[in-house]
Amino acid sequence: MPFDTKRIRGPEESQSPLLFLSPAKVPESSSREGVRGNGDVRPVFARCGLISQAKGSAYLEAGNTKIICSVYGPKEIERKDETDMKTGRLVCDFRLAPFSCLKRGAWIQGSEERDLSAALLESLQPGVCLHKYPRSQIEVNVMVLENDGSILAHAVTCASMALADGGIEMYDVVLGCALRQNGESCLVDPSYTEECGNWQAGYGENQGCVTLALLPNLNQVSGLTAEGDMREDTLTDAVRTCMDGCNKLYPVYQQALIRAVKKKAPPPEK
Amino acid sequence: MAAVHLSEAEKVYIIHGVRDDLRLDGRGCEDYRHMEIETDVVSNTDGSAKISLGHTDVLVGIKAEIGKPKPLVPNEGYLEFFVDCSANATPEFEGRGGEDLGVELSNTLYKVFNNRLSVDLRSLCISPGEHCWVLYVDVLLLQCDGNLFDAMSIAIKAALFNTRISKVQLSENEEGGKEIELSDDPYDCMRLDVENVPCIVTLCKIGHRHVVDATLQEKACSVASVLISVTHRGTVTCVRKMGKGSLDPESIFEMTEAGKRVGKSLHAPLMRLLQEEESLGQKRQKVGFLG
Amino acid sequence: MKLCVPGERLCSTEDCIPGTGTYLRHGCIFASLAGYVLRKNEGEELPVISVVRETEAQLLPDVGAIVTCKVTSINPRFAKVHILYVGSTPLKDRFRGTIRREDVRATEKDKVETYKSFRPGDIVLAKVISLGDVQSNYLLTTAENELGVVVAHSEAGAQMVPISWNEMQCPRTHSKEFRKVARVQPEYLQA
Amino acid sequence: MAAEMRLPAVHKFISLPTTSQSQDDKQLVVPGEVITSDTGFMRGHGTYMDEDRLTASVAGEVERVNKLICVKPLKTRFNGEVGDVIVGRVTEVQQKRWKVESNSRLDSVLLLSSVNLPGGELRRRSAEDELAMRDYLQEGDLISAEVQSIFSDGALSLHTRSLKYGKLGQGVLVQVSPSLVKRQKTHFHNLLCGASIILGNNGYVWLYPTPDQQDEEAGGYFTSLEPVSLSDREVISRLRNCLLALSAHKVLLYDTSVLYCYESSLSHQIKDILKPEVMEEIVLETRQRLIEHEC
Amino acid sequence: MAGLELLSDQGYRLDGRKAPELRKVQARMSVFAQADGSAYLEQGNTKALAVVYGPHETRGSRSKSLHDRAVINCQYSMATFSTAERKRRPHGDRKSSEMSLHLKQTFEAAVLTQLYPRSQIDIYVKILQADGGNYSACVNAATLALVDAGIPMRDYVCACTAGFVEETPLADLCHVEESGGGTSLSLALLPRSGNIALLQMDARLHQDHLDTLIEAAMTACKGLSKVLDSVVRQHLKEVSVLTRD
Repeated sequence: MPFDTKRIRGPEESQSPLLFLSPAKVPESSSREGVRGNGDVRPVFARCGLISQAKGSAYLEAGNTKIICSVYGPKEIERKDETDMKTGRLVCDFRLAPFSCLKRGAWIQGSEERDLSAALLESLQPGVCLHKYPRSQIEVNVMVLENDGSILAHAVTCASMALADGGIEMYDVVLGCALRQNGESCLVDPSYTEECGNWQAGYGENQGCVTLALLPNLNQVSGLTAEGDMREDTLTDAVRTCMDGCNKLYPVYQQALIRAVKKKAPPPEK
Repeated sequence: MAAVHLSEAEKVYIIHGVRDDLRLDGRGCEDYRHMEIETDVVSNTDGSAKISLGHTDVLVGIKAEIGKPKPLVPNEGYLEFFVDCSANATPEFEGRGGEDLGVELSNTLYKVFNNRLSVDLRSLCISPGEHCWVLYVDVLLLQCDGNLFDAMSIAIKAALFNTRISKVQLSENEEGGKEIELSDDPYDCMRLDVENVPCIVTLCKIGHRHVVDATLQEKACSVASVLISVTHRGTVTCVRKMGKGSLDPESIFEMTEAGKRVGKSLHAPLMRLLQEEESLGQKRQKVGFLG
Repeated sequence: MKLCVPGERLCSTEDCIPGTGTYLRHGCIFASLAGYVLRKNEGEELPVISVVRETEAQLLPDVGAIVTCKVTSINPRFAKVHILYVGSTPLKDRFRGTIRREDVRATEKDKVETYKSFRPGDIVLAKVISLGDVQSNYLLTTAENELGVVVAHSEAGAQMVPISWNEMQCPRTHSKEFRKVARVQPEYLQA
Repeated sequence: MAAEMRLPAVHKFISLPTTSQSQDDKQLVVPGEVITSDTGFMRGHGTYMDEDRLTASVAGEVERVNKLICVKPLKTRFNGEVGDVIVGRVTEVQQKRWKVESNSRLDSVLLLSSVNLPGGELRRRSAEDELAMRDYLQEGDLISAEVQSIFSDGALSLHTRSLKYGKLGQGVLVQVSPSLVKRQKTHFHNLLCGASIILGNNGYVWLYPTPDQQDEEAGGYFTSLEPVSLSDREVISRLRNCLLALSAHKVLLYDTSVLYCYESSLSHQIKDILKPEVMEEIVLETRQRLIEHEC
Repeated sequence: MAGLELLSDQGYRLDGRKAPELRKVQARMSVFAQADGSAYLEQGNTKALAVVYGPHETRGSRSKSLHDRAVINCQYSMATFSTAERKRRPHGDRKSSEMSLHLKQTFEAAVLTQLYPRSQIDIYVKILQADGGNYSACVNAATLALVDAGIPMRDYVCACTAGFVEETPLADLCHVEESGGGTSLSLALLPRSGNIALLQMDARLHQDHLDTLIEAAMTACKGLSKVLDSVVRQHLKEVSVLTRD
């Protein structure tokens, strides 16, 4: 391999400066410094219909977590199998922009992002009336612009907003909420530092993360993932707190969608 | 999983059967199929185990290699998972067919073992920041008849129990670099404490009840299933709702409670079986695939 | 005018009948779209409740819909088309359809020659008869008087004028070409 | 909650006090082994001619039917003959025909013209029938049918034009090797133990609750979906496990052998039948009764 | 590896075998219930698992199916823990696809494919433990699996490797002998008719040693065919005594 003299090559093995940062201390008393209570969700800003070519789109900001989602379809499927004859197919693609986290990610989809896409698909699928779109495919593309914690939960809310904005028929909206269990106390809608904090090193009892996707009007859970090491009763309490967290998001969701519908067209004459 | 087609009538028959607590093969809702487990099946691995749960056959091989610890946790070794859905199980897994299922399975395994208590990672460290043991856990799926997660987790626990990592001494060589020598006595090796390793229980929601150890046919009639991994103390290390449908919160709580109960009761017979097999030592007549 | 979001409970089945954009569950009518709630009473005693969005209600060609399509290729057994409009709503994405030889016209089905009925590039009005199966696409038919070729260009390139149910004439070269012509409905004939 | 785990044991094959007469006359051949070299014999299944020497191409038992020599392998795909009763599953709905999976070399074909349409009367297949095929039979449906003819490439053409054939309703399907199903006059049996069985020649065995009123044959396309009673369900599950036990120990399947195995399994719980040692015990007992029944 | 002496002067190899001696072969047929045919074979420390599906309709594109005979579709893959050095991917690398091609060619010579037009026979082989002679273990295991599936074949296909050290041909090489830099020839043979299904040799060998090497491989294959034959007959006796009308 001819040696490339022009480019100045850095040291073979370089370490990112982040390692030498002192790990941000998770507030030991695990109560947030008065900014918001443990059970409060970060303030959410949401806007629909901002990508013109997409059928439906939505942008959501929760604290510093910024997510944009676009919906295309229903489109024709090339490779069909028998199940596509009766119901439509939902295809989800979850991407983290390379600049979204502290450490620069890669453009190609890593296995972790593929896992998040699968979790997003499983959370959205129960909410969409796929039987109304036989032989066709609805594509949902989520892009995380800035990752400040609980990206899957907010991605679920953003994606279902984009679907509703795209005029895709749905049984119910899908709202997502995440929670970080730290010993006996739990932090709803954790930020990035709270989410992984010193949990990796922590050997205490009851450490973990829970993400939940909820259909609020039908009171059905459409997605649930939990990691870490928790007692079963702590887990059930965490799921209940997550459900309350989701219900808190419903007004914002409703207001954003109604604003978009009003902006799109005046009410039809009687 | 491999695609199984069922007619509407067969699905209705299965759903009503589950309602009467009598499944196709006569089992109750929380019974496992006939299970056979054997360790040390493949000789050039550090630990191996084979399980056949009904017609689901899984073979797990563990190889320990020396690697660099992760920068964030310099004083610990780590586990790497790889699931190989071989074409042996079904022709659909030929070529790249089995890859996305394999990635999904290994991602879930990372989640299940991604906590501090299951395997004592600090015992895997040789010299902090420089050398540590990396356990490559390779799961080979040979025959697939549903309930892969449970079979895999039990086989992994048995394989970890069977793993022997040879002891290592650290010595300074001339230029001050660290020199690693393996002890030459093959029997002087380190065993892993698998007491806290969790087992996965998959509960499929069929009709209004949930079922444990579902076959491919039963899985085809289930809308959603909950995967829960439980340690012998009853703590939950991973929960995942899977499948196209949604579940109401009550049934989720019911399923996690049942999952904990069933999961907790898996560990005792498994450890007894492993101890019994260990005690047989050389007299044990190796069966493997020749049985 | 009331606005709603998917999943909102609109009313129970006793007081109205579910229309488009709604679905039925446990005796109540829920909204499945985000839009304006519309109650129209059409004669029967219960009003029909539906949720209306300003854009196209119809996103997919379904059985019985009248579609406008462009012929892409023909062969002796069938003609392949791209579906452009369902009713009056344009489709953003490409949907492929097939008009089989025996579905071109109602009379003398077996004496039909596709190249005498359609040519690639023609704009055709057709009706969807089936969603087809795994291999094939949507099955369409033009076996009615008001279905068939609407716009066609002659070899000379000018837009031809229909002169009978199976002939069109080029205004410039006066040459006649065979097509399965649609008898255009009066209300479509603006100016 | 039962999760009973075991160390695998070596399965010793159960040698039986077989009558000496039936032991020696069977000739077992392996692929490539010359059966006979005189040219008087006709070549059947499982053999091929190697320079006028008749050699076996599969491993199995040689069967001599006066001039015809063929070798019957133990496990094989279904070689259908005209008139065979089979159970199949619809895999694809195509123009004017259904593709049916029947454990044979190629997917079998059920033409629209060889089925009874609802209403039963014979009429020309109209265009609506073609479009509404999915309403009659769709992917995943189970049917019982008869082999009508064999295409040049070996694919089977089926028909369901008799009232006893058609779409199957609630029940359980068990798959065994076709060579274990004994050829008999009728393959539809209403067993005394309270369930009915269709022993498909292609190794697909269908167990279903005996329809109470006899006239409601399976010919139509309506399948009743109300729940089956628990007692019928227990009989069917027990029969299913017995069939698996018999096929695991390679016992020929016909109504009497299934019934004997059912009776000898009554002493065990349904779910215990699948345990290896229980299976051996039941099959041993069944074989004893079969031998006494024979001579 | 120069230090390692593959053949001691008394004529013994590293594992105590004589030159023409085969490794211990253990095998069992119909290991899995879901496959049409399956077999497990141990040749010394090399362990192979073979599974056969078919003959069945060709899935996927219709173009692959041949109108006059069956298509044989093979896939060779090695378990990631099979070799001393962990393999990153079970199959998909050049060597496995080459090995799959060899298996396909070998069995196209032996299976009577013209009996099954427009259909497909899948043969999947998995090496659980690799200690040299992977190709021969695969072929022998696949032969047993095909016999178990009742697929008609002209004859067994037995395969064996042979090496050449200090003027003496060695039969059935283990990993150490195979990677010792000497020549290694693998031969797939139809024993009764003596037809060679596949012959593959790498590394350099003097021309007149070639015949002695092929001769040694042929005798080794014939020895192996006797072992396979006994396994099949044992399986047949064990099974067919149970099926009696």
